[in-house]
Amino acid sequence: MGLLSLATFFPLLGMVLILFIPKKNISAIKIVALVTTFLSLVLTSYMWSQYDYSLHGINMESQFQFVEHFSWIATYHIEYFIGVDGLSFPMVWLSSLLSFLAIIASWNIPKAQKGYFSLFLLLATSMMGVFVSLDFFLFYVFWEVMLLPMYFLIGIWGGPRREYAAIKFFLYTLAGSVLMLLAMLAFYFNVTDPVTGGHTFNMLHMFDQNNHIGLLKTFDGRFWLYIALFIGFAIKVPVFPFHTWLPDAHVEAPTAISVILAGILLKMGTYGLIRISYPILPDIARYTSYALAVLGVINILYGAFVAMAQKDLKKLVAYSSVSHMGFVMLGMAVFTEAGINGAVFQMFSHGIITAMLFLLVGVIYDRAHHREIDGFGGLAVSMPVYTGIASLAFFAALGLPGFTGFIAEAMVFIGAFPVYRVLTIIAALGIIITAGYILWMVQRVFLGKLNPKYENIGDINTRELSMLIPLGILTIFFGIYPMPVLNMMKMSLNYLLTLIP
Amino acid sequence: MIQLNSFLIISAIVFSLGLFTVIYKKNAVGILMGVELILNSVNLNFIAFSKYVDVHINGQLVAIFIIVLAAAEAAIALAIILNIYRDRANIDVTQLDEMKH
Amino acid sequence: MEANQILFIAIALLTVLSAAVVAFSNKIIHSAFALLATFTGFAMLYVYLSADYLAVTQIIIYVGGILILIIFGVLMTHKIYSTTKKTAHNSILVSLLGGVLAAGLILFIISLNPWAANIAKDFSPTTAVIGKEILTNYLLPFEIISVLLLGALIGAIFIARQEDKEK
Amino acid sequence: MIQTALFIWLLPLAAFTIQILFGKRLPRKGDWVSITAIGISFVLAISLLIQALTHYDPEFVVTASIPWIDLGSFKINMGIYLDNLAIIMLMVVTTVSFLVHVYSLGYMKGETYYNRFYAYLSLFSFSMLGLILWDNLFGIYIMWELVGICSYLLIGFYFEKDSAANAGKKAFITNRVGDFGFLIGLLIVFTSLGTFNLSEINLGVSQGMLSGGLLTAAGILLFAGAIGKSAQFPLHVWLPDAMEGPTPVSALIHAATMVAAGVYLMARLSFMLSFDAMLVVAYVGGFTALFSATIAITQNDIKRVLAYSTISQLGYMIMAIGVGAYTAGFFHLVTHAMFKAGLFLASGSVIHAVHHSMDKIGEHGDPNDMRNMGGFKSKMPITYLVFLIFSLALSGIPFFSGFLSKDAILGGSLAFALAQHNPIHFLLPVFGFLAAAITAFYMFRLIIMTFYGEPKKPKLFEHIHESPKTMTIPLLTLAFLSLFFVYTIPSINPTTGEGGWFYHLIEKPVSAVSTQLGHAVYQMTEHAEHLAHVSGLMISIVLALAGILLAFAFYFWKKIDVEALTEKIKPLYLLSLNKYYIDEIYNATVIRGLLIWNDFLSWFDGAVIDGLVNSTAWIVRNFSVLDGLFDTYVVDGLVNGVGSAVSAFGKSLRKVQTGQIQNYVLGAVLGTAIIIILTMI
Repeated sequence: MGLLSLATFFPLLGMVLILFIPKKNISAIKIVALVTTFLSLVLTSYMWSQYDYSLHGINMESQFQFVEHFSWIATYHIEYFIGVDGLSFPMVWLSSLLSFLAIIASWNIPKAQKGYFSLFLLLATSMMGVFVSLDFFLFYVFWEVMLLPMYFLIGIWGGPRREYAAIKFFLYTLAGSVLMLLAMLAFYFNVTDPVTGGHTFNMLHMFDQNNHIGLLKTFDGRFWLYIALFIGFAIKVPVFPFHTWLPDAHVEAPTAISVILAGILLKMGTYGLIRISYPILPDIARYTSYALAVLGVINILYGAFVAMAQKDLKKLVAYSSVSHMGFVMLGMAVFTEAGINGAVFQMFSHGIITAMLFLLVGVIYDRAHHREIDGFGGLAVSMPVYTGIASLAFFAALGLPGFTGFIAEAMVFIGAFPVYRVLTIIAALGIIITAGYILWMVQRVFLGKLNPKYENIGDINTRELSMLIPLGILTIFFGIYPMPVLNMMKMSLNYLLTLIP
Repeated sequence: MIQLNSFLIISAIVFSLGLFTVIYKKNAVGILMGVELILNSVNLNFIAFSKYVDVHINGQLVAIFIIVLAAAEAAIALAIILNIYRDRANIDVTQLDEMKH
Repeated sequence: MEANQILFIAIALLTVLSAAVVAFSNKIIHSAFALLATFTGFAMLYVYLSADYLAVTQIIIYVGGILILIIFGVLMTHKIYSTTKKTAHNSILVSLLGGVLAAGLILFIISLNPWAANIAKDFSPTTAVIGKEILTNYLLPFEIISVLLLGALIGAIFIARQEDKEK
Repeated sequence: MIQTALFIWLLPLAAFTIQILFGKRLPRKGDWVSITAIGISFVLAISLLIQALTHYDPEFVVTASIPWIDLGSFKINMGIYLDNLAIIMLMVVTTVSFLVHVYSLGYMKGETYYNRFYAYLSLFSFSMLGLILWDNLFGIYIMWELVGICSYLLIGFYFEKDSAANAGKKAFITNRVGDFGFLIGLLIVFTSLGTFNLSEINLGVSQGMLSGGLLTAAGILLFAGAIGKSAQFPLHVWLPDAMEGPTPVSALIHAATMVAAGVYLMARLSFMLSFDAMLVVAYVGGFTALFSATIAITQNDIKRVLAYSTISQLGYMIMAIGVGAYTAGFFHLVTHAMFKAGLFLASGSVIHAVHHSMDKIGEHGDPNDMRNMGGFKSKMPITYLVFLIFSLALSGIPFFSGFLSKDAILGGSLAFALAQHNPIHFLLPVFGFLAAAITAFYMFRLIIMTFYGEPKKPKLFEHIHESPKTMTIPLLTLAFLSLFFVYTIPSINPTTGEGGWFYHLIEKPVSAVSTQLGHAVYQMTEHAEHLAHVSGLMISIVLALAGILLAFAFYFWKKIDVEALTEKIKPLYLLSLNKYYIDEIYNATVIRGLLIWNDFLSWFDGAVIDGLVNSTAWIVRNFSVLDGLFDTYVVDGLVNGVGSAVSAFGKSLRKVQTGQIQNYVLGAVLGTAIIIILTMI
């Protein structure tokens, strides 16, 4: 039971423990949940200290770290094969951090705490699993397992239209994962395992082009498989036409769940593309790069424009996520060092920033029980500390220098400009519109006359602060000196670029 | 000499007359008579064949059995007819149709 | 051969016509008596077929037994007023159809008869042979028929009894 | 050297962090923390200046850099680039910032968020100093945006007032539009030269790696950043609204430092400006100078007048850079920083006094409005004196610093026009001289309306009194710095700054573009320059005096009836009063257009895409309903049909059982007959 498996399955252990605790004993349940996610975080942090920055580990098992490789279902060549490298480790660490913070955020969940926390821990494990698994089948299992708790968490503990949102989310992602299943099977049958000669689910074998036979040899076959995989991942990102589930899911999900949904789940789409689609079908990746760049730019502008028109604060933040994920797509599509490193760094930084944003929205929602932007006003007077933290988070989302957001966006621009000049200029327009909708929202919510209703609204309490401070520190620290994370990423990603023709 | 066919013709005619009587007569006893005619024509056939074709006289033996049977049958039939008559004061076969659908 | 031939034809005509009377007469009593003529006709035919024992049994059982029964039946079952009221028979056409159809078929089959040209064997008394046959080859049918007769008798008595029904 | 520069830079940041975290709990709300920090920086800056003066070498440069982001082929190093230009800018920023900090002690006393004000001031100083010190464009861009956010925070300081919050937002977004241009320019430079470092860029451009149309585009786009920050023509709308912020802020940010950042950037990048780019810069500068001067004439709010005058003066500096008068432009930046900051602080003390007296008499009016002032000369002697000095400097009257720098610019533009074979370029000096005249006119209109004549509101007038010491001392120091000899120390000649230390230290850098093209952008013969300079001198003095006389005629001696004149040129007057309706145009087109577009997209998102998703769900649901119907009627129907057919058939068969036994016999006979016939055939 290696370190990585321990970290991944610790929350699951927590879940099992919780199932034994009687329903009424709520505090015990919370403590167990908190401890297990905290230990998982400690483990991943310890792993970060042990991390060897020289290994790139994209397609060579030796180059991966904390590898565990056992045969799971021998008859179908399915292996329990997990490991991390520069691409996945930042996200693993981030998901353990956000799970821990989300547990604190869901401290006063009104009903069915036992069900909530056990489902949450299941979600935490499956999230981690997606980022660590290197066997396509295992990846798919974790991918699907993640869906189930999300559905219930939104469906039961959500807002007024929760059923609609939950079902829409579930069916949308499921449709995507069906396509992914097809692609997985196609790969399974069209890749020969160099060792045994039979089929294989092992991703690393899939990456090796000369293991490809049959369908994977023809251009059309490869193209349509790429498209199928792309749609499966695109729904998760979400890419422009497939994004309508996101605002509904976010608006209806409880605070902690939107933190996880926006912080981690959105990154799985782009992570999947980089981890699976790029190495297996590099020529197609190159072939469709312009389309991906265009979609990215659309995402940026479309997300920003629609965000500006939103009345609901959480929907605004949701659309801002769509816009920021657009940067990731643009960065990914250009295959330059600055671009792809910028994209993955943006995934990491957006995870932190959007988590802060949703926690902030949660804070107001707990107090005012509504999220209309125009319903607030002049909160800066009655909630000074909260306004301070909120403006810090919103400026980070704005892409202000000194925060990780800026570094990521700048790198994406620098990477994308030489390749698609006009697209980057159009994308750069995004920073103006982002500034527009964020500042307009800040003005309507925080500045101006104090809304008499919120005269004595309590300022942010220590519990909420304990969640926001670490994230704030992370954003600023990595904003000023991003190298610890970038060092890790650049080894893997620069090596990945050598694979793309 | 008298050929077999003539006997067959006679029994055929009497057989059809017997059959005709069974269908034609409404009176139960009439039907009984018809049946008797049929049986007799059959006997005639048997005996004719035992005379002209059969080396042995099996035909006549069967005829004997038929005659015995005919007697028994007539007795039973008349007993039934009497009962019906006692019940319904007439023995018109067309009215004995309780076995209708 | 003429005398024999003529006699045979006469006997044949007697049986057939009396059978026709049985069939077509409206009064049941007339047909009962016509039946007597038919049975005796058959007996005579059996003589032609050298079936002497049978001719006699025919006369005894049919004429002596069955005919009497039928006549009793006729007399006991019809009241004066009942026979005149309803037509005593079904539609003649349908019945004729049945009879003519049967006759046609049988005559057609007879025409195919391969043994038409056989000549008759000479006369020989058959009673002894019959007696031997009954007690040897036909012993089983003989026993069965006797049991059957017994059953029939008991049945007839049982069905026709009068007294305990009233009780 | 580098350590001192680092200290100067990081001290305000330290003050900011302390202030933000513990501001409330510190004694006197921690204002002393910021003041000491900026004070030390001020002293260090002076020491740097002294060192530069001792070196007295125009080529004096000290740099140091450390790797920041290193992604294999893509590297960004961060470092300090300290040359005379930077040292003087440091000097300017720290002095004005220090004086504003001291001034705010008095002005901001008793404000609710007193500590937060000082925190923002320190943050601003930090980012402004950073902008000066960084050695690469990427770093400058970072500081550029930080300065923008500080101006947002400071403008929106009285955030309870919607107008202030709006002004802050407007400022930031307009700056962001400028930054967009800056970013694209930055990207062009990086993609073609592979580096952000200024000296490497200089090298790259001179080697011709970035040339022709792309170079011009890069130059213009980087200038777009300057337009946004220094409030030049298209993006100037935010500066007048920025007056919503407290006056010390306006003085520091919107007069001296931040708005000068654009000019500083252009100065830094003048080596890479191709000729066309220079032309664009010159014309934008010139036009802005004249354009905003015309608006300033009709404004009634003191701070609005000063704001438009700032835009006009910035136009001058940008034009100077554009026409190649590099040293003159930068010189004007320095002098302007001093007297414009002074002007704002002086107007601040006037407003402060009016505000207090209004509180006393319980009248609610706009303290900035000049119309209810008048005759303050007797009540506020020091403020009046200082105000007079600054106005004279600004109008370009000899013996004052403004004259030296503005005259140099006008001379430069004249020389530029003369050197060009195309007469159209004479437009630039015409812009310049006209603006100079109008500047003099509106400055003295302001002085007359506030200080001379009889008080328009006697009740208000009684309670006016001189501002406290903490406010007047900075004013006096700034007044001293506006005198001419401060800048021409070695030579006393009041007519030109040539002999001064300033002209010696600041040399026009060799233009990389010219070396690349193999010929100087334009030759300026010695004689032509001298001629232009002398004639420029004469014209500017005449025009300034004319402006002043006109102002007195209009407002003091009331020779010309002002109301009648405004009636006659009513449309022109209204046009100028309402700032050529530019704000309204922007709102109508850009902002409302954007909002409509957003609502459309949001509707599109909801109706069309969601509609698609929901309609597929609807179709599937209805299909299943149809499927159900088909199932019950067709399939079941079939089964039931068979059943009923059989029973119907059975019923018809029943009739055969008539009960007539004879029929059955007949049936049997017919049956056998048929069978026999069939076998026979």
